[in-house]
Formats: sequence, C-alpha cells, structure tokens
Amino acid sequence: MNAEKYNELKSYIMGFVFSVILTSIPFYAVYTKAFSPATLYIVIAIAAVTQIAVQFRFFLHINFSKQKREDLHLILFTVLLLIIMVGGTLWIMTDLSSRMH
Amino acid sequence: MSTWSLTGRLSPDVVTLFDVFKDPSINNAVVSGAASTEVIGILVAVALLTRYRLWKPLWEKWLTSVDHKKIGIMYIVLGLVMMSRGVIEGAVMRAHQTTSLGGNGILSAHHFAELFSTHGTIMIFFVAMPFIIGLINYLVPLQIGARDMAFPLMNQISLGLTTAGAALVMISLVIGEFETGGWTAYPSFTAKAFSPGVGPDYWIWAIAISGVGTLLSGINFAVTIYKLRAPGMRLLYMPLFTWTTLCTSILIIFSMPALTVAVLMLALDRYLDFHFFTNDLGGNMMNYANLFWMFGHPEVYVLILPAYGVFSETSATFAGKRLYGYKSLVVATMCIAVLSFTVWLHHFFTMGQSATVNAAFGVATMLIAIPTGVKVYNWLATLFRGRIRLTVPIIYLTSFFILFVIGGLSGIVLANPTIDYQVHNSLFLVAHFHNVLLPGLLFGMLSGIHYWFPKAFGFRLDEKLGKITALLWAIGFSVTFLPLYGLGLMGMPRRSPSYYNAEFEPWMILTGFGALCLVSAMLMLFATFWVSIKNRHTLAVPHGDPWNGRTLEWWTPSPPDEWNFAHPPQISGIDAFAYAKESGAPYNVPSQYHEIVLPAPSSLGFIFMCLFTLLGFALTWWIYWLALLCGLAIPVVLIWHSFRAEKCQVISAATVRQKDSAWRNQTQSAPGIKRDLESTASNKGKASTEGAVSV
Amino acid sequence: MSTGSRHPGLNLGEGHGSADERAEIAMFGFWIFLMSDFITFGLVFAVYGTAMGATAGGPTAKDLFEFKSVCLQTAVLLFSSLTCGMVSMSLKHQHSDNQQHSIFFLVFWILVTTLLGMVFIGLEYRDFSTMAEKGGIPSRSGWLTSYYALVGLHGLHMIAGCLWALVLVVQALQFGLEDKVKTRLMRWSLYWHFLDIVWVGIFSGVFLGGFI
Amino acid sequence: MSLLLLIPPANASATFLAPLGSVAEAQRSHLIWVIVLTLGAIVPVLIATPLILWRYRYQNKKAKYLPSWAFSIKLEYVLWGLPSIIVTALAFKLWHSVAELAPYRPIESQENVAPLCVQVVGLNWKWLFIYPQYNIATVNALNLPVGRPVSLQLTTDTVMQSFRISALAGQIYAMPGMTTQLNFIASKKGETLGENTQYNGDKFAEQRFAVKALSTADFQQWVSQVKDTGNQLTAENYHILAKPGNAALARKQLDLKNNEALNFNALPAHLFHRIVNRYHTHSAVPDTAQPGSPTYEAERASLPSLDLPMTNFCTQMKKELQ
Ligand code: HEO
Ligand code: HEM
Ligand SMILES: [Cu+2]
Repeated sequence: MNAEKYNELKSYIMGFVFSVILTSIPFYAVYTKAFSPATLYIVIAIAAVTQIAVQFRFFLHINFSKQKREDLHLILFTVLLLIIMVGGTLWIMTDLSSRMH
Repeated sequence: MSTWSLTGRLSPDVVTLFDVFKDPSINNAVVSGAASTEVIGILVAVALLTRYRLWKPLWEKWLTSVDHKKIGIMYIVLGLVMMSRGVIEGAVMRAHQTTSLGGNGILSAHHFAELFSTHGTIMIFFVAMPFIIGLINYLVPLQIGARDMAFPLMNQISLGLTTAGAALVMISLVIGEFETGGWTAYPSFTAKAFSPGVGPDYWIWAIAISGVGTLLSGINFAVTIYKLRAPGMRLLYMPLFTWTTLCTSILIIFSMPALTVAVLMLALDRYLDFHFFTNDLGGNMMNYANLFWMFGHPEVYVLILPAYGVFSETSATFAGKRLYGYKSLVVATMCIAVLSFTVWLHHFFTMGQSATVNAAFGVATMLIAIPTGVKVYNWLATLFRGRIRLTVPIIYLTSFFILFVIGGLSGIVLANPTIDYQVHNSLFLVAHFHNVLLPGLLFGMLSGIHYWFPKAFGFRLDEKLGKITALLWAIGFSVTFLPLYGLGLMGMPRRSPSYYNAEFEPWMILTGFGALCLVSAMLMLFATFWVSIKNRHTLAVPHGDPWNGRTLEWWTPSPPDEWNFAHPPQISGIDAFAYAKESGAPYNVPSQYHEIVLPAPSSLGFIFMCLFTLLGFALTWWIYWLALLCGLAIPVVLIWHSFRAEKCQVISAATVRQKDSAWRNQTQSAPGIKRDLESTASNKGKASTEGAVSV
Repeated sequence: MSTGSRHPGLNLGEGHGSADERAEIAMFGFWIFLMSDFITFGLVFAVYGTAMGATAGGPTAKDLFEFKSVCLQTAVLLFSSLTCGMVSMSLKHQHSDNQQHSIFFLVFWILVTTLLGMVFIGLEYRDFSTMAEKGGIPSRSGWLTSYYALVGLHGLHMIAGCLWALVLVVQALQFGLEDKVKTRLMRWSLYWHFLDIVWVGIFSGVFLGGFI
Repeated sequence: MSLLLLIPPANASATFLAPLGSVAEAQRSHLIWVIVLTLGAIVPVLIATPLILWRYRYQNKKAKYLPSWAFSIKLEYVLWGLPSIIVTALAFKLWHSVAELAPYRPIESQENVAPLCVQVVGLNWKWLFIYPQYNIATVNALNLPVGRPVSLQLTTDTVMQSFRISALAGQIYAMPGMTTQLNFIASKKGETLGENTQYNGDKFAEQRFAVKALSTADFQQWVSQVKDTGNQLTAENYHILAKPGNAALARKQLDLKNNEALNFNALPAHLFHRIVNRYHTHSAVPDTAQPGSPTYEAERASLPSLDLPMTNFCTQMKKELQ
C-alpha cells in the first residue's frame, strides 16, 4: 500500500470515528436528558458544527493547504451567505411574529 | 388535485381566440387580438421557414448547435421576441389608464391585472435575463480567449429551459389565462383559495423551469471564467464585462435557490394542500415575501451588473482611452455583489417589523450607492481627456448618466423606511424601477447589441437609425416614466385598474403618449436591423475590429470562426488587443496550426425544451398522466444520453490554417481606418494606429 | 492548467492523466452546484425554523418522532459515508495490474453504499407512514408542512443519489473505467458526502431539537 | 422635470405633500432632506456629463488627450469619499427618523388625552372600522377628532392588504390572522382619502375610504349620531359584509338605501379578535369559509367563539371618556 493511499484510508477512518463520537454525544445527551434544555441545544449545535467541519476535512479532504483555495473560498463564502440568509430570515421573522399578536 | 381526467382542467372554452365573438367588447377584442396575433405570427413563421426551405438549416445550424456564440444569439432573439410583447403590453396598460378615470376603461380590471403580471414577468425573466445571458454567452469566452463555455451542452440545455418558461407564458395568452398578482405573485392572493384558476400555475412553472436554466447558466459562466482563461490572463487582466459577469454569476448561483424554494412552496400549497403561506393552520405569507426578495433583490443587480460591464467597455473604446480606475471598478462591482445579499428587506419595510430591523436594512441599502457612485464617476473619468466619438453606444451612455442617476436618487429615497411608508406600492416605485431598468439595464443591453452586432454578424448597424432609436428610447422613457414620480407622490397606487382623482388624468394622458414613443422606439430598433441587413454589404466589417476595440473579442474575424481563436492568445496585461495593436503586428500569421476538437451538435437542449414545456403545461392543467410521462421521460433521456459515446467534431489543422491565415493576410494588407471615418462604408474593420492608445 | 495546482478536495491525481484534467473543471462546477443546493437546504431550514411553533393544535414533534428510528437512520447514513469513501479510494488507487479487479472492488463499494442509502430511505418512509397514521400529515399544520418539505427534500436527494449510483454501476461495468465514468463517480461521491453533511444539520436541528 | 413635479399641486388632498398631521409632515420634510443631500452626489454627474462630452468630443483637437491616463490616487479619494460622506449623513438621518416615526410608536399629545383606538379590518374590497371605545363601526369612513392621538390596530379577513392614509401616516400591511399597528394624530381639520395599495383583485381601486378630521365636538356628535341611527352589525351581517364586492354591493345585500352610510351600532362582542382568531381555530378554514375567496359562502362561515386567546391591544385604552 503506498503512502498516499494509506493516508487517505486513515483520513476516512478517522473521519468516521470522529463523526461517530460527535453523533453519539448529542444523541446520548438528549436521550438521557443529561442537561437542561438550553445546555442541550448548545451541545447539539456545537457537536453538529464540529461534525460538519470534520466531514469536510476528512471525507471531502478540504483543508488549509497551500494549494489553490478555490473550493475552500467557495465553501466559506457559502457559509457567509448562509449566515446572512438564514440568520436574517430568523431575525426578521421572529421580530415580525412577535409584533403581530 | 381531485380530478384525474384525461384532459385535466382543459376544455374548449379556455381558448381565448374567439372571446370577442362570444361577447363583443373592446376588452375581448384585445384578448382575442393578442391571441390571434400570436397564432398568426407562428403560422407565418412556419410558412416562411417552409417556403424558403429553412427548416434544415435552422435545425442543423442553430437549434442543435452547442456553440456559445449561436446560443448567445438565440437568447437575444428570444429576448427581442418577448420584448415586443412586453412593450406592447406596457403601452396597452398605459392606454387603459388614460381611459380609466372614474372606474371604467377599455379593459376589464381582471385583464389589466393579467397585463401587469405578464408584463413584469416577461420583462424581468424573459427579456432582461435572456438579454444579459445572451450577451454573456456571446462575449465571455471571446473576451477571455476560450474556445467555448466550460459545459457547452449544459449551455444549450439552459437555453432550452429558459425557452420552455417563455413558451408557457406565451401559451397562456391563447389557452387559459395568466396570474393576476403581479410579477411577485404574493400569496395568499395567489393561493388556491383566492386564485383557483390556472393563472398562478402558469407563473409557477414558467418561473421554476426557467429558473433552473438560469442557475445552470450561472454555474457555467463561473466555471468558464475560473478555469478557461487564456494563458497568462490573471483575474485582474480580465475585461470589465467579464468581471461583471463573474459577479452576476455569483449572484445567480446564490440567489436562485430562494426563488426556487419560494415558488415550489407555493406550488405545494396549491397542489398538495400544504400550509406554507396559507391564511390558516399556521401558514405565514410573510415567509414568501421574505424568500421572494432574498432572490428578488439580488436579481435586479444580476440584471444591472452586466449593463455596467457594457458601459465600462463602450466608454473606454469610444473615448479612445484606457478605462479609468480598473481596480476601483472591480472592487466596486464586488462590493455591490456582496452588499446586494444584505438588503432584501427594503421591499417590505411596511410589513410591520421593528425600527431596528428597518433601519439596519435601510442603511445597508444606502451603502450600495457608494460603489455605484464610484462606478459612475469612473466612467466619467474615463471620458475625461479622451477623444469621444458620439456613436450610438455613447448616446446610450449619456442617457444612462443623466437618467439613471435620477433612478438612483429615487432608490435612495425609497431606502428610507420613513418615506417608504408613503411611497411604497405607489407609482413612485414604478417610476423608480423603470428608471433603473430602462436607462440602466435596457440601454446597456441595446448599446451592447449595437456595439457587438458587427462582431456577431460581420456588418455594422446603421448609425443614423441607431441614433434615432436611442434618442426615441431616451425621450420616450422620460415622458412615460418621469411623470409617474409626481403621480406617485400625489398618491396613486401601483397596479390600479382605475382611479378617481381627476388630477391624475392629464398626467396619465402624457405618459400614454410617452408609451407610444417607446413603441416607436422599438419599431425603430427593428427598422435598424432591417435596413442594416439590407445594406449589409456596405456595412460589412470582415476584419473584425470596427471600433478600434481593446479587448480580445476584436482580435477575431467578424463573425468569428467556430473555434474562436486558432491559438489561445498569450496574455500579459489588461486590454490585450490594444496592447498587441500598439506593439506591432497583431495580424501576423503564426507558423503552426493544430487541429481543434469541438463538441458535436446535439438535440438534447431541444428535447428538453419540448419536454419541460409539456411538463409545465400538463401540471398547469392538471393533466397528470402527461406530467408523469414527462417527469419520467426527463431522467430517462438524461440517462440515455449519458450512455452515448461523447461525440466531437475534429477540425483539421489545414482547415484552421486556411481560414485563419486568410483572415490575417487580408487584414494585414487592408488599409487601417481613422476614427472619423468609423461610420462610413470604408470601415471594413481594421483600425488605423492613429490615436493609438498606449497601455 | 499545471498539475501542481490541483484543487483540494476529492481528486484523482496525476496518474489518471486526461481524467484528472477533466475532473478539474467538472468537479469545480459540481462544487458550485452543491453550494447552491446548500443554500436551498439552508432556506428550507430557515422556513422550518420559523414554522416550529406553527403546530396549529396538531401533533407535535414529541408526539411523532421516534428516537430509535432517527438513531438508526443516522448510523446507516454515516456508515454509508465511510463506504462511499471506499468508492473514492478504489477509484483513485486502482490495481494497476488488474482492471477487472479494480472494477470489482469499485462496484462492490458502490453497491454497499447504495444499499445503505436504500435502507435509509426505507426507514424514512416507515417514519413518514407511522407519522401519517398518527395524524401527522403535511396538510395538518405549518410545522408539519415544513417538516415534510425539509426532510422530504433530503429524501428526494437520497433517492436521486441511489438511482445515479445504479446507473454508474452499469456504466462502470459496460465502459470500464473510462474518463467520463471516473469523473461521474467522483461527482457522485461528492454528492453523497454532501447529503450526509446536510443530514447532520437535519438530525441536530429537527430531530434532536424536537426531542428536547 | 421630476423635480418640478415634487411641488404639490394646489388641491392635492390625499398626499403627504399636503399633510394633515405631524407624522406625514415629518415624512415630507425627511423626503426633502434626502433629496437635497442626495443631489449633492448627483448634480456633479448631471453637470459633468455634458461638459465632458462637449470638451472632449472627437473633433476638438485642442482638448488634452491622455489615452493612457487611467488612475490617480488623489482623485480616487474624492470619488470614494464624496459618496461615502453623503451616505453617512443620509444614514444618520435615516436611523433617527426611523426610530422617531415608527408606526407602532404611540403619539404623545399635549392635551394628554387617551388615544382614540380604532380596529381596522380589510375586506374585499372595503374597510371596516371598529371603534371599541364607542361600540360603533363604519365601512369606508374613518372619522377622527383633531388633536387626539389615534391608534389603529389592523387585520384583514381575506388576503394581505396595505392600509394607507397618505396625508396622515403612510401605510402598513394588514394580514389575516395577524395584527399590525399604526399611530398618528391629525393636527388640523380636513378631509382626505385612505386606500389599499396592495393589489387584491378586481375592485382593488375601489377600496378607498373617506377620512375626516373633525373637531372634538363634531366628532362626539357624529358618534352619537351613529349610535342612534346606525344599523345592527350581527354576525350574519358581518358575513355578508365580508363577501367580495364593493361597498355599494354590501349596501344592497344588507337592504340599505342607495346612499345610506354603512354605520353600525350593535356589534358582536370582540368582533375584531374573533376575526383574527378565525385563522387560529386549530382546524382548517375551507375555501368556502374564507371571505375574499370566489367560492366563499357566507352561510358556511362562522366566527370563532370567545374561548381563544385574545390580543390585548386596546384593552388598556378601554377606560375611555365615554
Ligand atoms: C436594475 C434594476 C434596479 C436597480 C439597479 C436598482 C437600484 C436601487 N434600488 Fe431599486 N433597483 C432596481 C430595480 C428595482 N428596485 C425596486 C425597488 C426598490 C426599493 C423598494 C421600494 C418599495 O417597494 O417600497 C428600494 C428601497 C430600492 C432601492 C434601490 C437603491 C438604493 C438602488 C441603488 O442601487 C441605486 C444606486 C445608484 C445611485 C444612487 C445613482 C448613482 C450614484 C451617484 C451618482 C453618486 C452617489 C450617490 C449617493 C451618495 C446617494 N429599490 C424594484 C421593485 C420591485 C417591485 O416591487 O415590483 C425594482 C424592480
Ligand atoms: C418600454 C416600455 C414600457 C412600458 C410602457 C411599461 C409600462 C409599465 C406599466 C404601465 C406598468 C404597470 C404599472 C403599475 O403597476 O401601475 C409596468 C410595470 C412593470 N414593468 Fe414596465 N414598462 C415598460 C418597460 C419595462 C421594462 C423594459 C421592464 C424590465 C426590464 C419593465 C418592468 C416592469 C415591472 C417589473 C413591472 C411591475 C409589474 C408588477 O406590478 O408586478 N417594464 N410597466
Ligand atoms: Cu431591492
């Protein structure tokens, strides 16, 4: 097995292991109601964001290497727009609905 | 959804052709007149194609072509066809309102509502979009020295989908009716409970289908620009039109999903009894407004940015000068693109949100004035200390300067929530957006068409008629739309089938005349084409560079060969062609030629156009067996296609050599033309080095 | 395009010659498409967020969601991401000596991944039907409407992914590892990983959030 | 040309250019401010365009020709600086005016009277005004006392509409199942017009109403007149009123005389809240029970009973000087 192949295999397996852990934590926490609801939301959110980053890193091999960064830029730009659009929507709509009753 | 009959909701009386005989009235005369004009138009086209035996060339040279240049031209033709309907509809609405003081008027209120809805939908999605996508298609590969788009076949499919959308809107003229809630189609007015007819369904499928086509175009353009630039062409060496295309593509890629989501949710509400936007069971129509404008606002910048690109090119060329502040313009374009994702709420300032939200989005909106102002100032600085030839594009540019800034001013006015509480939904708003759409977008596109026409067809357009056309547009615009600012401030709401304030009437009559002027401007545009085609031999510019151009596209014969460039040009700065002309012999014949591989023609785009038109029609009319059939056929065709061997055309090195060297030799020996003879018959497309432009 | 500047992310490598060249453009285009699709999911998600309270007296998340089933779906999908990685591996590092062998492994992993995908779809279908039995149908409330839209959208993507995979299996067997088959397989695996990432958002935001 | 049109015609009555109250007046002055400030960035373009075109025309060989001049950092400061300064000023004004003129913000009046509270229901194609403090209602007529703040609470019983009284306050959307608010005050006596500005079907243009700003005495007198002579607004009558059609049609269907005012005195309890709650009953409202739908059947529609939660707007204003 050549080194590149070995490294890639390692990457997939590490990604898988990390993902399993990051999935189990919130599932377990919710199942056992280990924390207060507010804490649970935070745990879920952190685990989810981390897992998404992990999958990008280990399954899709996106990293900060010095290669061309088009894909990374594209992803970061998308994330920025997602924050603007999803965050903006939630901001606007909650503000509106709190003023409509 | 309940009926599963063979013909769904279709029945003989949905055909509008004979309405006037069933119930004679001016309104029905207009309805049937429009429908029969369309049917007769199609019949005449079919007859002519048959008479002159053009079916085969049409199919082989155009409909199955995957050449970006042909696709670009077809987009623009689609835009022109749709524009003739859209402009006439505008004029008919104007005619109606000159007669509707006190309640009546030549049309029924319902018909008037259909008119503003089709007019808005057509103008934005099937005129403006085809124009910009067509121009981009034609130009961008040429400007960056590429052989074609990154995905030529997908490009053809995009055209097919856009055409399918346009076809659905056209079909609605003859069969059934169109939606009546405006181009924005807000629920719950467009929900099943309030608009049970087929109108909103036509709108939904036309928009959804063409939207997919547009998204694919956006992806295609972005990849082309990122990956297929000529060797040495850094991003910061790209012509400005290409830059604006890149930004427009980014806007398309990230804003189209919002439209698709909004429209499909509306469809789910209407077809499957979902509750996204309904009045009851927790639906919320405010979500629709939010989603729609998350697309809608970026969309208007999708439209204007390429126009800015055109103005950047024409101002430099016709001032005989380098573009002032290239980097500034690039930065400003990027700023506009990013900012345009942060302002959508300004379309519903009056929905009831808190002052903080309104103020934040109001300020964000105003910020766009800064980069836009920089652009306008930079174009003026480009003209400054130039040698300006008063050609048709410069007339459009001048009108743009003077009129667009008024539209920008009214945009700033509207960006103030405080004032928007008053003028939202009024004719002031209608004046604003026509003020940016005509002098901005439309003038940009028309001047682009005039400027690049000789590149595409090998002959120039008649200057004199072109000037008359441009002036008619400018004057017609001013008379039609500037009074609407006043009417809006006096309180007249938009989309009013009738009005009751006698003070409005004189202004309405005035704008009615303006609309006539605009119709004649459009006729004059077609006359320009017609006369120029007749005089094409005297206007011919086979050498390819009639305006002493600066960017790569002028470094090809007119029209360019199918493969664009025999060799990808080596680039070392901006304005590559101007540089080449300056530094010696741009037309030297290279010593070596290679064979060129191009993708083969394909009928896939055409098949998709037919399938999607049918699909949209079937869904609109609840002919579910047909919809199912088409819905299955589409993936089947895709899969079938994916199994076929990829076909290519190989053009031998000898053929390339023969065509390319012939052009180079002829051009080299041709006399260069000075700029004051630019619009005379002696201009065959080679510029003299007089007024040479140092780079 | 010089080979030194390959994009990061899934790729083939120089050993694949022309396929690697073509992948550069095809993959970049597909990345852009996926990012656009990401926005689509994000917006449906946002609508879901605004409709969370709109149960209109109908059944709520607590009445309808099944913890075990969500666990199982998540596990299956996550596992399929790993097997999908194996597809990329066997595509990229072919047995240079034995073409038949390479294709065998490749097809094997695609089929395993697809099978897991189908199990996921099956589980989701079962969820939908038990929900419907309890009165949780999309027309019941704004919340259910957006639930079905979001989860259903992901489900439809999954179905498309499975179909696509099956087509690619046939093509791999018929054409061998031609350039076009390779670049298609790469896009497919990108798509598959992307769907798993979306699912992370869904199980966290919709299901785990709903159980709290 | 457009500037000339900004000057209001002498008798333009239904516009904020001829304001009847402080909100519209502030909006007008804000408009003028914005135009003046913006012109600061735009007039240079209007002046420079003809000058440059003339001076640097091709034929004028005397003018300087610098074909490769393409950048100047000093100029750049001006080109970015000027619009930035103007936009900063505009943004500053915007922020303040938005907070100050927020439509939900109650108006303070010198006389310290309790505001007049009116509940507005948009119907196809007419407006129903409910005066809970007086237990009266009107269709297409909004009468107000001068000098007393007015608080409107709005909804519709059909599609979304936009309620505007230009000379007093501007507009705000009104939506079924939801409520929005609009506050203003009339500072002088006069008549003006209100309307819907959001297209909602064939008779959209007829959905207008008369607004009268009256002296307190005249207002009181009008109230008692409505109390004495108005008609009963029973639930059935309301369902007829809600049918698509203009005011004239409603008059006919309610068996009223041709020019008789659509005034009502006896109202179902909490009519407004029950209209809002029509869309919150936890069961679907069929098309036939949705006023404004072409398939609406008045007989099938019902208003929810009172056991649903009610919005509390106006209740604190109930302690009214009757
Ligand atoms: C091509 C299309 C286009 C363009 C370019 C614009 C440009 C702008 N628009 Fe407009 N718009 C467009 C198309 C529309 N707009 C609309 C509606 C609309 C609304 C909502 C109003 C309402 O519904 O009540 C607002 C607030 C604006 C604001 C603006 C602003 C601030 C700009 C700015 O980008 C203008 C910037 C330009 C300026 C300012 C002039 C040049 C600048 C100079 C010379 C110097 C600097 C200036 C300053 C410092 C002030 N627009 C609608 C209505 C849709 C509907 O409801 O149907 C459409 C179609
Ligand atoms: C050329 C002559 C044109 C005329 C005479 C014209 C006229 C009109 C009229 C009368 C209306 C309805 C106004 C109202 O709501 O009261 C309208 C609306 C509209 N027009 Fe135009 N117009 C023209 C060109 C254009 C162009 C070129 C575009 C876009 C590229 C455009 C885009 C729109 C849009 C988006 C609407 C709004 C439709 C709606 O209310 O939903 N128009 N136009
Ligand atoms: Cu906008």
